[in-house]
Amino acid sequence: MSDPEDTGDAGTERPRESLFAAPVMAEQERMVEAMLFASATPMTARALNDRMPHGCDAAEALVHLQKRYEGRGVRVVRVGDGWAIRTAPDLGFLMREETVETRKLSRAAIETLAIIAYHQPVTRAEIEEIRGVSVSRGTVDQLIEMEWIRFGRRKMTPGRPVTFVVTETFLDHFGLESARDLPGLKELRAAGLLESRPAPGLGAPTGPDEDAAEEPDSGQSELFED
Amino acid sequence: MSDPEDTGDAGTERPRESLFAAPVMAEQERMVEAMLFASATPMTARALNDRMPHGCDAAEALVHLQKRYEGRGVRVVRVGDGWAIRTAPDLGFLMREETVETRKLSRAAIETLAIIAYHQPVTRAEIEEIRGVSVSRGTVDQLIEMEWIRFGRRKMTPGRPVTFVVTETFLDHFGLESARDLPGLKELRAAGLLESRPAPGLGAPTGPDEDAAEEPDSGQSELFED
Amino acid sequence: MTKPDQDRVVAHPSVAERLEAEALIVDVDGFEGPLDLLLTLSRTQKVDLRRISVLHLARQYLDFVEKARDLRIELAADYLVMAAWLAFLKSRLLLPPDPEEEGPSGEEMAAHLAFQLERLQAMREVAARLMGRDRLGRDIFARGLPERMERVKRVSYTATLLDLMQAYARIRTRDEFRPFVMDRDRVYTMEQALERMRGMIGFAGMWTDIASYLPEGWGGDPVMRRSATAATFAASLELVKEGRAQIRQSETFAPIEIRRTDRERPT
Repeated sequence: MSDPEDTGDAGTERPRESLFAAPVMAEQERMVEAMLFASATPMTARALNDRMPHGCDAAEALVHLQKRYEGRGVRVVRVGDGWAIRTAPDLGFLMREETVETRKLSRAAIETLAIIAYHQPVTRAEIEEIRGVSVSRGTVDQLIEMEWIRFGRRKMTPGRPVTFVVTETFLDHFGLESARDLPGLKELRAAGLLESRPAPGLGAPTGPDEDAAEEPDSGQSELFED
Repeated sequence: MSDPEDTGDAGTERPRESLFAAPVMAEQERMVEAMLFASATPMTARALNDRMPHGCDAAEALVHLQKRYEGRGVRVVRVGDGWAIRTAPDLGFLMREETVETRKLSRAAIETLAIIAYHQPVTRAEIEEIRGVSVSRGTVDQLIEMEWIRFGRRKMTPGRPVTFVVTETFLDHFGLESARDLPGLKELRAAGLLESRPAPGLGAPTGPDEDAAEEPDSGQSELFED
Repeated sequence: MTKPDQDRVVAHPSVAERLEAEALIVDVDGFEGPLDLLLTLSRTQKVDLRRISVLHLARQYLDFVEKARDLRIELAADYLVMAAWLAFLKSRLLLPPDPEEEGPSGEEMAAHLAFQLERLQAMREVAARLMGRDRLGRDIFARGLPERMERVKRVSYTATLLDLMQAYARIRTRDEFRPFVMDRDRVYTMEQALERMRGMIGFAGMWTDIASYLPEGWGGDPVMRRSATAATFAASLELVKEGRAQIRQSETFAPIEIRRTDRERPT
């Protein structure tokens, strides 16, 4: 039952006097370990003892076991009157499995975002005017939550409406130095993006950087004229 | 164990992670320990790795962990592709309360299960040929319901019959690392009893479906060939 | 049960074996098919299955079937099929091989039957070994209190620069060709043109290019010019229909000219 190695330590503590000597402590520790592991509820020392052969001392075995698990991935902990094996608190993060599902932004969101990027700083009313439909609160909230847009300065117009601007995170995500690097209408058209359907062979559009380099003043200034 | 080399490796693979070196192996071992303790079902090294920080090597940590638990009350065991912690078999007597009553299997079900395990992937016709009687639907259904068998790939023989194979739950239940470790497998193979021998012309009549006799080579080899 | 020794399953000195043979008949339902029955019968030979006398086994089986018939026990069809096959096998084993005859020899057939029996026996043995292993939930235990692995699902939205530009392009394109939205500022209606021309036509005694009737400010922007031209032309036709004006075009693509009808003068 017991390993010869185990008998070394524990054997000195409890010499085997009789035929019915209790198992050596190392063996008792194994038993407690197995029971705590398999039990669906915390177990008291008494309950452990009841299952073990006569002469065993579950309380002592628990002390050894607890020490053995110190600093391990799981610990032997007291739960009320009983004992249980639990994950070490610092490893709780492993018990959470975070799955990230990537979804495309909705059409409404991407359009709103595009308008903010091209027209910033822009008020909600202006976005609605350009899109021709009202902008839902959820769409704006989503973009703010994604940290792609934020509130800009209020407009100095009646009502002092808030404006929206794009963020650093936005520029980062789209690989832009500034919102000015966004291609203007001319480039969009040159890239075939102004056709209602982009040509099937259309690869990546000409990078905004190149475009911007050729026509430094294109883009927003042109677009802002209305 | 706690190697700076590890960090080096991980660093070159994932340049962006270089600031965050993989945890030392002792720490990885703790993580694997915590996750295996927390799960009632086996987990693959891959699943473990997925939860661990970048650059970790669950497979290596598992080797260390398995060694650490040698001779203890619980063990780290391999179950098919997965790993699990299970109580040591010699301590089963302590767990009478946790004992789960397994449904009594009929003789037909036990034989069918053994045939599937040793001959997998095996078709229903082959099972019938070996047992000499038709396999009742209920028997197969019961084994599938217990999650001990499942459908395997179809045989590339006329009619493309479905095959049955045993599951990881089966391996877990019977304490097998893999189907290669089935008791007596080697002897059976050496005795030629796992070959599907076509009946010479007029074979002894067997199960209702005799198409099995046409099968040139039976499964076994596929799974157990080394 | 206690039938006298007129059994044909003779040559069994032991009472126990005789009883066993009896039991076979009574308990025919307990067999899992003919192969199982054959395997049970073969045990009476007390030899390794590899050295079994198939001929003897065939006789035992045929005796069994005979008995069942005597006792009016209805045997399932597959038992009878096996009986017919064994009878055939028996004859093949007993008669000297006919060189003319095709097909497998009696020995080959017997060997295969022995193989089948051995295989079935082997499967039974390993099944027993399998069931006797330390089993999960009986001898080996899993964690009694598995901790819940929490699954947190996070949705991350993404878009590419292409998406962004296409979206913007879509919006701008909508502005440029708005076929269904009447853009009142930039459309000159026929009603507007007619009203304007009604006021002016009375003074047009000379042929005049209808382009000169375009309202002020509508000549520059091509969209507006087109709209105004179309409206003015339509209004001119309307005036002609009313009999208040005449219209002409000297040649294809030449300017369209209009003047008031002379008939109006007398009025």
